[in-house]
Amino acid sequence: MSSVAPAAGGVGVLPRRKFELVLAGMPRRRAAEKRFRLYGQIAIGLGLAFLVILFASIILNGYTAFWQTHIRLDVTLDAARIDPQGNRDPEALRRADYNELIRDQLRAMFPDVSGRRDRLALYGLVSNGASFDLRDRVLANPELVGQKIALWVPADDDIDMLMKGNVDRSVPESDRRLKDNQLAWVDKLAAEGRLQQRFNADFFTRGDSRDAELAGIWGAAVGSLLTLMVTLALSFPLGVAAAVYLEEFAPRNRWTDLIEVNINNLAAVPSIVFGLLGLAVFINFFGLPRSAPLVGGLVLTLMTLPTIIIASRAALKSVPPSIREGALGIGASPMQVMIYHVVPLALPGMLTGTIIGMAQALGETAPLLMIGMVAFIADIPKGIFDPATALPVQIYLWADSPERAFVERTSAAIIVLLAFLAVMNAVAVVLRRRFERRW
Amino acid sequence: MTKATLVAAAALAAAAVGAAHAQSSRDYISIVGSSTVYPFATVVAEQFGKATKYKTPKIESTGSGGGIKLFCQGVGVQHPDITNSSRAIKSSELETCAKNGVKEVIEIKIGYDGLSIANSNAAKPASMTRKEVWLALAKEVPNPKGDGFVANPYKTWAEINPSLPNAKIEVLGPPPTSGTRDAFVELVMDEGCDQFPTVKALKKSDAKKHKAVCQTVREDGAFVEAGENDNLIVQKLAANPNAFGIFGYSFLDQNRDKVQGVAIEGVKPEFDAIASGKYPVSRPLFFYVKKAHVGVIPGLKEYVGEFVSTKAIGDEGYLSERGLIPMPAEERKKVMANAAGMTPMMAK
Amino acid sequence: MSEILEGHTVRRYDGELNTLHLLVLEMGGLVLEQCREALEALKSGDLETVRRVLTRESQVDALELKLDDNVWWVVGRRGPVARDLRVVMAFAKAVADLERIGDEAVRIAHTTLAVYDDEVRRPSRKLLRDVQTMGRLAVGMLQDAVALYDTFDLAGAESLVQRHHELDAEFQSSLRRLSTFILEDARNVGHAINAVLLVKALERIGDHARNLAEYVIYLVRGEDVRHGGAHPPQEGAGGGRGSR
Amino acid sequence: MTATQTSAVDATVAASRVKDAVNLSHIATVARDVRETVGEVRVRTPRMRCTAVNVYYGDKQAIKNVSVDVGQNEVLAMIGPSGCGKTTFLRCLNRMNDTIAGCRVTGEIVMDGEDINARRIDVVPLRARVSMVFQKPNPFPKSIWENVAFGPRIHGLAQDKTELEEIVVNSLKRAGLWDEVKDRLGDPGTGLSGGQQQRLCIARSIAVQPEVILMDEPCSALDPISTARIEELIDELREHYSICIVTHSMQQAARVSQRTAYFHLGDLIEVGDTKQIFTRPRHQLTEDYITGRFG
Repeated sequence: MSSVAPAAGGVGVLPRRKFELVLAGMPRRRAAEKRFRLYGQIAIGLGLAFLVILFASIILNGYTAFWQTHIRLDVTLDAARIDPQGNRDPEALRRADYNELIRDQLRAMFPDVSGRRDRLALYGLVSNGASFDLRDRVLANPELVGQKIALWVPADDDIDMLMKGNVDRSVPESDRRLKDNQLAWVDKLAAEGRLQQRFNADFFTRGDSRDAELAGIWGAAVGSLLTLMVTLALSFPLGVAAAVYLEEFAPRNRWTDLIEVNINNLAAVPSIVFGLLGLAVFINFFGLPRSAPLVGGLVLTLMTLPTIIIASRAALKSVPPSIREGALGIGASPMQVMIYHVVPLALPGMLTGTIIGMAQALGETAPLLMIGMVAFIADIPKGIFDPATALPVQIYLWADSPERAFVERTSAAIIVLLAFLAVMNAVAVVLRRRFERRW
Repeated sequence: MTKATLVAAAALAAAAVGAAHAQSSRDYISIVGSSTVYPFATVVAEQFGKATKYKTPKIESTGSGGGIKLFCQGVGVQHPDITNSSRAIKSSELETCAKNGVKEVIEIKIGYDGLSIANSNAAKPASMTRKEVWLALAKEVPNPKGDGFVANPYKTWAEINPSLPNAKIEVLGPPPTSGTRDAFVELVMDEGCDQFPTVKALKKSDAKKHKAVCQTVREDGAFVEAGENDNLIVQKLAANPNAFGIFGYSFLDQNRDKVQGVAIEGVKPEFDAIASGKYPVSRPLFFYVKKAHVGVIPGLKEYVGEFVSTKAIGDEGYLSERGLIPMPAEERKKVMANAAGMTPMMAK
Repeated sequence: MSEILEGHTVRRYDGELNTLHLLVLEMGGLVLEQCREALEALKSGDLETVRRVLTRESQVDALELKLDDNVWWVVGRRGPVARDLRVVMAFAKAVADLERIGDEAVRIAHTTLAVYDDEVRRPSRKLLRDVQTMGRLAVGMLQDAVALYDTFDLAGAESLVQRHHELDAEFQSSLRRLSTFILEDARNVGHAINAVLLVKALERIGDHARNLAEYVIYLVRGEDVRHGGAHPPQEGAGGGRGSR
Repeated sequence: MTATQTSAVDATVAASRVKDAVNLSHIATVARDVRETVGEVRVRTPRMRCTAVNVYYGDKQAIKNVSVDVGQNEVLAMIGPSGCGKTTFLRCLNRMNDTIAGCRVTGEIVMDGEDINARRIDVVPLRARVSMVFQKPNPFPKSIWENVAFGPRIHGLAQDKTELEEIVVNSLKRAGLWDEVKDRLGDPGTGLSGGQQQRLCIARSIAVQPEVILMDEPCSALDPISTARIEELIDELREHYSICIVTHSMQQAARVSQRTAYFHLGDLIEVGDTKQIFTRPRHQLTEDYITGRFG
């Protein structure tokens, strides 16, 4: 061999020199590597920061809504006034004027208040719902008539805001919703221990109300639940069936291509279009009731179907063909292959797609607008035909309400919606785990 | 798996049949219409639902036009019983109604809504005229130095009127889809522009041009469309003392600790001033009842009764707490009689 | 090199077979040289040549070991089948035969020593004439056989197999002549025995040469023609199942 | 000796063999514009008899006029370079090609006097008779028990649980897997080693009690020891079944099969006794292929 030994591969660079070249390039490469990693970290950091800010602001704004200021009233349930017949007839008890009882008690507590305007201001300390609370309590337990009971009633939303520190006492009286005399009464009540922040159970058990202190999320939550149940019951079997047919059985021709293109396009159609479709088809043509979870579910089914079909098809595609062949090879019919092997294997993926679709549906307001689910509905829906609203719609409606107290309700409702989503995702994860462990 | 699917399908089919059945009767009142009336109607509905044995009515906020359209689609349980409106029904709409079988419609006026221009409490109280507001916000204004129209040259309020603050013109207002915007255009812009004789003259010669000049809002950043959420405008005003905002009276009323109303033609947007009609930027609010549904939908008559009761729309009624400006006692009496008798409108 | 060994996708395989082939040829050449020189020495009585034959025997042995080693490695590494299998097997068998031929050459050399060491009597020309005739025949066959490994000439191989009969006949007549010779003069017994050993060795060389030719036939045609080609019973023609 | 001479010799030999084969076989090879198959395509006791089978993928012809028998209790190995069509042909034997869009099979594949390639034949019972084992071990991601029980269950082979258990146990035993898995029948089949998985797949095939087992390179993903076990298993299974095996390993074909078929570009070039194919192939292409001279 000559004195110049060719380098490996015979490129003509001396091994020694080659190594030096590599070494010389290393700092640059390392720096580039580091930079690349840094970009990623920055991106993640930014994303996290925004998320934290969003969550923090929502939670900070909303957590106070889980407490509500209550006022303790000692109400004498004068039998002569609420049950003059003395037979505890529920109908009579129902019709009695409990408002008057509460007003009497308020007057008794502040005997020096006079004048119609001031009296009205005094009555305004307690919520409009107080008398109904009292009525419900008496109806539930007629034995109470004639007794003097201590009653915690929700305070008016303005008082609640004051107690939560959202009212600035330093601004001139004319610019405040709470006048000086009201502040004085509140201070007196507070000093007597008659004002208390209590857990706001109403928020989780009641339907919508125009009085912020009485407004609850339960109606919307039930509406969302019913709607999603309809959506799930329809879109999952339909989506999976469509996906299985398209992926496994449909012949490849112009028609199936057309269907495929259309499904993919449908996934990108703005959701309001589905609302219009739902209005035209389900309400105007089939005559289904407006504002019903059934129609909402149908419309959201239309909206989520493409998502589920696409995800399910992807899941089916990812099942190795060897499994199909294995089953076919010992004489399973195509349907048996599907049912025993392919679908169970694709199920986790299908579930993921479904949950994504459901989550999307849960957050959707636009299509519901067209079919009348964006509405003030105070009663809790009892079935899929009752008028109902949904969580995001409730948020939208509250965000638009003039009363100050609805600001925190809005954030609280968002928290509930997020919790809903978190629970759904958790369920999805659990389901997926279970199915994956089984096979 | 397949079995479950079949069961689900069967259940849904059964449900759909049940739905058709359920539709043949409806035990709650269905209300649609204006977003301005919505906050008042919902309060009445809630009160009604709690105090009576009837279900709480369902209220959709569809906008006045959308509400009337739905309302006029026909008679039957699938159609709404009541539509709220922040303006009087048009005769063309009544004709559509009649064509669809909605022959008898009861009009009920419930009070007034004041539209307020407001700025932050931190700023000095302001007073302006509708003419000045128009000059500040119109896209084209009459040429101050001669004939014709020029693109709005005013950058600060002081350029329009030296007594106004020497601050950049910045007004936050609702988008064109909003009823508040309609009212603002109708009650402020149209009125303001007609105070120029040249513009007023246009009304006769070139109605289209007149409408464009009066109603087109400038797009150079002085007017900011702040979205439908009026609470957002209030927050933005509190943060920026130089800005003015446009929203309904009820929002001003609820946020007096943050914002103050601007006096229009010297009158501040106060309850009494609006009720007495002194405050110029106010409009009447209505709802319309389908007479054919009275007696069919349970509680419809009672709901109307609740709405027109003194405890609701009276001077100290609970709706006034919510920012509704009550009618004078005379007018209210007439409305109550009208409601009690369920007297349909005469075709105009 | 021969086309019969080449054309593998794995070129190195070609090389390995060619190496084997060269070694076989080399060994063939060496063995042929041994036989020639042994005969030459017998004829001339040149003890120097005899010694050369004896010392070269170790080279033959070394070549045998080397060749066997190569064969094992090719079999182990390549798992030859079909023609390659036949080539390798033919070579492996040829090696054994060549080695035996080498042994016979050595045997001839030893006998030569015995013949010429006897100071009492010089061997008679007559006695050795038969040996020389057979020697020419056997070495000729061997030469042809070795040449076959260069050409893989099927016809040549088949004729070579036939030529074995000639050698056989010659061997038989040699034996007859030798026995006559002994009967003539009992003193010739010692030399006659040597002569018998020599012709026997030459007969063996011819046998091995025939084997070499038969391997070539097998290699080329895939047919075993040994022992008349009757064995083993041919399988195939649809009747081969169940042979495992 | 030159190449021309060599091939001339080969050709002569081949020609004479073909003549023999034609005389011996019941039906002469059907030749159109394609090559004639060298060797004996027919056997005395056929299990399946393929005649003039053509396979097309769209316009492309993948199998050209192939005729061959699969003998009773015989292992038929199919060898040939990649893309030669051996797997395609194998998949004709239980109509697995039906699952491939655009694939068309013509010709006759007779089993028990019935043309299984006829359209009217239901592939499901066919595949219960002619089952298949694949290149990559593909146990179902279920328990070992479920893997084996699947076939008998869908075909309704067992009347009750005991019978099913018997089938499963027997299949596992026959596949030589029983001792290794008897204590963990509930474990997932995918948790087994590669060789065990393939034997599980074979057990799964056996469980439907087929008559013919098709194996598509069953050992290509396995280590030598697993391969050896499978080969041994194939040899044992031959007692009860006819087996067709596609393999890329010539050694394996030589080890496990009684007859070997060599495919080349869709043609069946040569069929014959495995011993003959691997010592004295008659066709130059066969020889070149098995000695590693192309492909």
